[in-house]
Amino acid sequence: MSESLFGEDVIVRTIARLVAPFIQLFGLYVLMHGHVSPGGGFQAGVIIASSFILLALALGLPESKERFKKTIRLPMESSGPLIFALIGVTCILAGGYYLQYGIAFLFPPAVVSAILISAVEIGIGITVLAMIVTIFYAMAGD
Amino acid sequence: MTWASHLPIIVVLIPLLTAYITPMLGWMDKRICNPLVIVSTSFAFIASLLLARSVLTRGVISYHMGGFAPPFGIALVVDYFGAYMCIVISFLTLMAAIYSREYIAKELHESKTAPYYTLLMLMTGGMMGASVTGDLFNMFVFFEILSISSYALVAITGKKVAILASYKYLLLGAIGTSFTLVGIAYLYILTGTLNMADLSVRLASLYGVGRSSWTLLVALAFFMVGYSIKAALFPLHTWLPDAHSMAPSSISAVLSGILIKVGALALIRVLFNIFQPEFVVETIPVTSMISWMAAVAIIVGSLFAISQVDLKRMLAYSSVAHIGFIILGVGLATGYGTTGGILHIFNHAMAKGCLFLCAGAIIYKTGLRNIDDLAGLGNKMPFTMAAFTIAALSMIGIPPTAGFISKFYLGLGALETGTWSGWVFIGAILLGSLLTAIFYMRVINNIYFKEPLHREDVQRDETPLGMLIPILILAGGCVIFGIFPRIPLSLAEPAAKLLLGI
Amino acid sequence: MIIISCLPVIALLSPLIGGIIAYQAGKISETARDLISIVAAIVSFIVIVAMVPTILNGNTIEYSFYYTAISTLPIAFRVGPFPLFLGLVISFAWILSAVYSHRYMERLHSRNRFCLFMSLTLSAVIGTLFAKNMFALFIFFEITLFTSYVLVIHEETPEAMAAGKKYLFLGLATGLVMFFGILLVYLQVGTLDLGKRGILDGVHGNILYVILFTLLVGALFKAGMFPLHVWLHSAHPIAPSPASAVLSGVVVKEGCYVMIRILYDIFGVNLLKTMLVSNWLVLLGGLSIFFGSAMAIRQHDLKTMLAYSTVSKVGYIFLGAALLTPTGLQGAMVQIFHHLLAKSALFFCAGALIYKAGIRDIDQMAGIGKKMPITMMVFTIAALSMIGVPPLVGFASKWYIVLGALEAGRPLAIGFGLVLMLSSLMNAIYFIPIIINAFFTGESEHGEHKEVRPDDVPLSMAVPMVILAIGIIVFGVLSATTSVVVIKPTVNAMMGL
Amino acid sequence: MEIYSIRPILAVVIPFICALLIAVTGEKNRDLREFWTLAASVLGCMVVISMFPHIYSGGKYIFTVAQIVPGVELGFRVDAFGMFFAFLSSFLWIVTSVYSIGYMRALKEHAQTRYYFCFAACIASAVGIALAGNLLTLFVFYEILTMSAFPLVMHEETSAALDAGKKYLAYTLSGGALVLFGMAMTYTLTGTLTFASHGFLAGHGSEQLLKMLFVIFILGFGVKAAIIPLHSWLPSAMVAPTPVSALLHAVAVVNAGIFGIVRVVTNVYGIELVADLGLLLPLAIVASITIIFGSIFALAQDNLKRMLAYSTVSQLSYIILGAALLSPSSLSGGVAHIAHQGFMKITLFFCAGAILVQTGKKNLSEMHGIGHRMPLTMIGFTIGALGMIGAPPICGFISKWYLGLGALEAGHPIFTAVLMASTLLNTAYFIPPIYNAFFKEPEGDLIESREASWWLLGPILLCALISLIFGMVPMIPYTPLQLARTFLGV
Repeated sequence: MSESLFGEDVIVRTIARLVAPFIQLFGLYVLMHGHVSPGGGFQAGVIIASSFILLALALGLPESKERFKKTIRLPMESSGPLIFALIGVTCILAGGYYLQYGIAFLFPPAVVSAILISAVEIGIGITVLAMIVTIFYAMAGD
Repeated sequence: MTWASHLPIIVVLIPLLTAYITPMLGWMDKRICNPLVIVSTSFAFIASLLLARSVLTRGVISYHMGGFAPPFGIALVVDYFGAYMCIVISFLTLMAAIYSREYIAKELHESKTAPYYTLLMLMTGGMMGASVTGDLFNMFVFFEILSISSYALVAITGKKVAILASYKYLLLGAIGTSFTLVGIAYLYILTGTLNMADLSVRLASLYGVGRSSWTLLVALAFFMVGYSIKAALFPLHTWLPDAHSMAPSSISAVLSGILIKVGALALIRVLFNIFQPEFVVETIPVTSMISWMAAVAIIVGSLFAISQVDLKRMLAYSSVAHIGFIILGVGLATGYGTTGGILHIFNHAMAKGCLFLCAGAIIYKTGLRNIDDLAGLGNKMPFTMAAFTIAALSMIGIPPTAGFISKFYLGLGALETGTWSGWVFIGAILLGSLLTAIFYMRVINNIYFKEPLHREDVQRDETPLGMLIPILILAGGCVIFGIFPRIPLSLAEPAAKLLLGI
Repeated sequence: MIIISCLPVIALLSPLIGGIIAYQAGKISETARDLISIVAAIVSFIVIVAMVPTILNGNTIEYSFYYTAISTLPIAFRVGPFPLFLGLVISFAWILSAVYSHRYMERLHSRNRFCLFMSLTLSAVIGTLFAKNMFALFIFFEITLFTSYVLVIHEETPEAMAAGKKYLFLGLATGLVMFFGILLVYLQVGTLDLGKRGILDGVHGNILYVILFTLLVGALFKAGMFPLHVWLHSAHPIAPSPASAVLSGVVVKEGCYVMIRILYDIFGVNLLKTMLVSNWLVLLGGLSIFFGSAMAIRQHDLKTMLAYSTVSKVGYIFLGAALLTPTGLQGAMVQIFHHLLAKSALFFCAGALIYKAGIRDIDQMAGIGKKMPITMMVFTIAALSMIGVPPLVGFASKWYIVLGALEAGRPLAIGFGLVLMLSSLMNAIYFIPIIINAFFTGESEHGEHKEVRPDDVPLSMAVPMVILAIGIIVFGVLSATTSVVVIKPTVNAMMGL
Repeated sequence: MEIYSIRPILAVVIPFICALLIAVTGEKNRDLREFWTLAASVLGCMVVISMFPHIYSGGKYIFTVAQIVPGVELGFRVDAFGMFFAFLSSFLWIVTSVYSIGYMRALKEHAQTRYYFCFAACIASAVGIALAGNLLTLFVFYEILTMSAFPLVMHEETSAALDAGKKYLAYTLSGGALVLFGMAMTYTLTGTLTFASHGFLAGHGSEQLLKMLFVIFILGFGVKAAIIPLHSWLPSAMVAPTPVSALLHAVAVVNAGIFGIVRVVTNVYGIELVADLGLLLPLAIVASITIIFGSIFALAQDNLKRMLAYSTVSQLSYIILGAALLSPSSLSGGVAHIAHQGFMKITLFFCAGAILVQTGKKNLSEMHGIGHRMPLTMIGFTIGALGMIGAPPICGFISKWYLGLGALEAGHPIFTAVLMASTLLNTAYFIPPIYNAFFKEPEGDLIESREASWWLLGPILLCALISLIFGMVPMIPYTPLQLARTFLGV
């Protein structure tokens, strides 16, 4: 699928380019509210990834890939879980159990908890984003 | 809280963290993957040993993830058995990792180096996690991790047969996973908890109570089938010979050496940790049923192995037989028997790991897979073949190798039951041992005492040192732990006693 | 008094380590290799000799080794009179065998391997002898199977492989049956100790017979008793002659040793008597005697014939032991001793014939006595001892066994008289024609050994044979002395008298 | 009075040493080798003779070597009977040695070293049997005798000789096994095997058991004594060289069997016990049958040596008959007959050998007129033959007289009749050859033949002479008859 699904359809290409940032923004929103409202890293990752899939459909695979290179995806795939795990370790370092957010570490426990949970969500989001896109590319005939 | 108290999570984290770091570093420089993996597995191994020590001194360790006390939070519960499994897993993985350095360079395309190590570490993390977890669903997750990474590893060479094997493995594996998931769902419906300790308490009140006892039995059945597939217990072993023989040899060693044992671990956990020993042994004689299946597995697996011409396929079928030994020991549900089964996990891991690594070395050096073509290798690769012989003797159960000790315990266990079926089981054990001898001695005879087809081939051409070292360590282990069996037994015995509640 | 000493372990390790060193040395120098293996055997012998005074004073030597699969079953050694006696003889025979193989093996391949596995077998056999409990004993017993397997298949011909296969797999199978018996014993009484003259006292019922049967199967297989002899006549002849001598002389004795241990130390005389199995066991021994002799008569291959003869002689040993009388046991022990000397000598002679003249077939041996007088004289002496002609050692053993049978009394005695007469005759029937052929007939016109020059085998092969022959005569004449000094105390110890 | 002395062992060891010297000397120096034989035989005989006076005065010599089994040592105990047999063997050895040298050299036999070696070993064991102090020692030498006579039987190395050797071995080994068994039973019954003057079995074991044991012993020793039907090895063994036949028939082998039987009857069971058990009549009947049938078989033979062999079968049973009749006269007659038969039979065999050496003839039908050409030889033959028949004044008459007397004493005149019948049969087969030898003309190549050398002739005449002397003056000291009477105390 080296060509776009819709050929050189200008409308589709333009709309896709326009919509993509908003989708990504929404994704970030979902991500950042994950620890207090429905949402979270996984959903956010999928939402953001969908923007790239949309671009791939509209603009064609090569161009989409050009925007989201393998050299970026690979570190993202790995670093997400790393963030997750390291935060867990951080909790241990701070004197709690693994992933025990509610600990006093520079800030009051509630604040620490919020920060850490967000960080974990970010990690998850990054990974999911990268992985979904990678899978899509792979299935699309990479 | 000291460092030591975090060991349960550390043993899981180390391989998993490595799994994430590897691709990034590998992306920069492929040569760095192997040392990284070796170092981290060594750490995991050391951590496992420390874990075992603290379990031995402090008893069962319960670790509350995120600080949430069970049954609400996820707990890691490390008993003797879990610690024991961690040691086995990390030890064998370490050997495989050392071995991989030279082996992978030839066997796999360069681009696959980083994924290979990543998957290996993921699989190890999964296995470690499954061993230490105290939560049923958590276990399911770890099982998914290890299964999926093993599917990929089987297929990693990219050969068509390997992909087919992997596909077969994937299909059956997926079925197994689904079954266990359904089982978990049933239990959750019944009790509203997934923590193993909590489950066992709550289930105890449900035994024989109306409809819920039926639900319970159905759940048990689902678990049995699901984990039997993972453990490749006959007749659900059909994926194993293909997958284990088609994977790269270092992976075969891990798959045959420990991965199926994790399936056995899950079975044990379900039987003895979730359901009570009294229930599975007496009320519903599940253990005796799986014992019979295991007995059949021993015989049939061995018979299949005899008929193989491909070395690795033969080793794979041998694994089918030996998982039978392990499950038989578990199913006997007697002190000696279960100890023997658990001990055999370790002994078989060493021996079979060694054998697969040797098979890999043979393929590496000569490209031969057919048993009849191996003539003259005794002179060509003396150390490798000596190790092969020792490991094979351990598989047969010849003293003073480690295999003999497990055979001894299993035999005692079978007789300890004091029933006629015990006599049948011991017959199966002994016959299985004899059949094992038949196919291993065929290989040994070919290696040492058969006229090679091409004299000029028989030049001294030993396996490279990097591959030889793990082979020799494993072979040495087969002898050393045969002479000093107290070492593994110091964990295996209390493990069995704790599981059986005696 | 129990004395803790590591001498048994040294006796066991010396051939083991020596063998490994010899194996490495063999890559550089063949002579060095053989020297080292001889020295290792001698060291082992000396160490065993060093234990003699202690044992003769009525002490027991013990040594425990850290091997505790189950804490009651350590790998431990205990040397009493019986193991010591056998150990002495075996290690001495081994020295001769090592000397003998130096020249004999020079025409065969894989000499280093042969040397190594000979030493390993010795080590394992000594381990079996000195084991303190059945568990340790079984471990060494199984090791012997594998190490001697390599000796059996040394030639690597298809026949050798087939013979080896039979040996190995039947050995494994019977070993497993024995293993089963050991497990049964352990679960019944919780000990496998071999020093108590019967540990099964508290056990009743049919399980006793099961234990007896299973345990004996393993031991009798190694001993080559009828009907478990099926491997022996193919495995012994096919091995190189020093190995045949060792297999027939020593490894078979290991089986006999274990058999006696089972009867006298696991079960104990009193228990066996209440079990009323003695007659059946004796019958089995008689059958073995007959069958072995009958088959030996039919053979044309000298070494096969000797192998069948072993079957028959083991029958004697078993019979003597199964009589459950002191004299019978004494006869069995003398027979062990005698057969070790004589059969080793015979196989050495057979090897000499192969080495020098390249003949294995009895029919080809016409007139060979004139060309190889020493060899054939040794052969004659050993054969006469086998027949039981006084005053050679063979006679003494026959004498004690007959006495034992009479001691056991009853119709057994008469039946035994017949067995004895027939077996002597049968022995004569298969040994005498060889001697006749060798000394009294001229060389046949085919001239199978026309090329052989009338100088006998090399010195290093002749000396061991001659030493054995002298031993046969000397110990025959002095058999009362030896039995009073060595065998009688042993028997008393075994019987608990 | 019992004297502890090394003389008995000396008598046994001298031939053994001689055997070794012969083996060492070998074919390299034939004269030296034969010197050893002669020297040793003379020396051995002298040692035996040196024991005569003491024994004759009723004393005994004793010597113990080593224990073979606890309680039973390899020991010697010389009494008159043993003395008697030892003297017979060692003396006849001298004669046979001389004869052998002549015979072997004349025929240029092969493997002479082996021959002399085995011969010496045979003599050694025969002396050993004679001087043995207990059943076990006797048995040890008995078996050595079996084994060392065996190469001699097969000396010719023809297929017939090989077959004869195998047959010999099969018979004698079975006999040996029976003896061993009987011996073991005796040992378990009594705990000893040492010969006692009046037996040591009395009072041990049931009557049934003792009877059975007796049968076992008789069968065991009877093989070598060639009792019918256990005799068939003896005629077959005739293929051996003539001196060997002499050895078998006169010097050592069959006599050893007889000796064993007498020892069992007198010194193991004791005459009284045997009589009480009622075993004698059957034994006497067996002996009678053997006497008659042996003679009848002899009648049918044309081969001289085979005829002599059957004659031996018959004559030996005289001795057994004597023992079985158990009267003083019959016993002394029987025992004396061991020596008498020995001297006469050796004469006959030597003659047969001399004829073979000179003419190559083996069959009687070819020997017509031989008396004209070899008169001295045939005179010796005639003396021997007449002695066999029992004609006075040759020693055969003496033994037959005492035997007949004994039969009457014992109250069994029927056995006297047996003796008479046997005499008739003996006449029937011995007289025709003599007649033919002297009263027919020589034919064919016999015309050319001459008397044999003095190596051969000397022993013939000496033995014939001794037979005559024993027959004419049986009452002087040291004759077989007197020795027998001393031994039996009559």
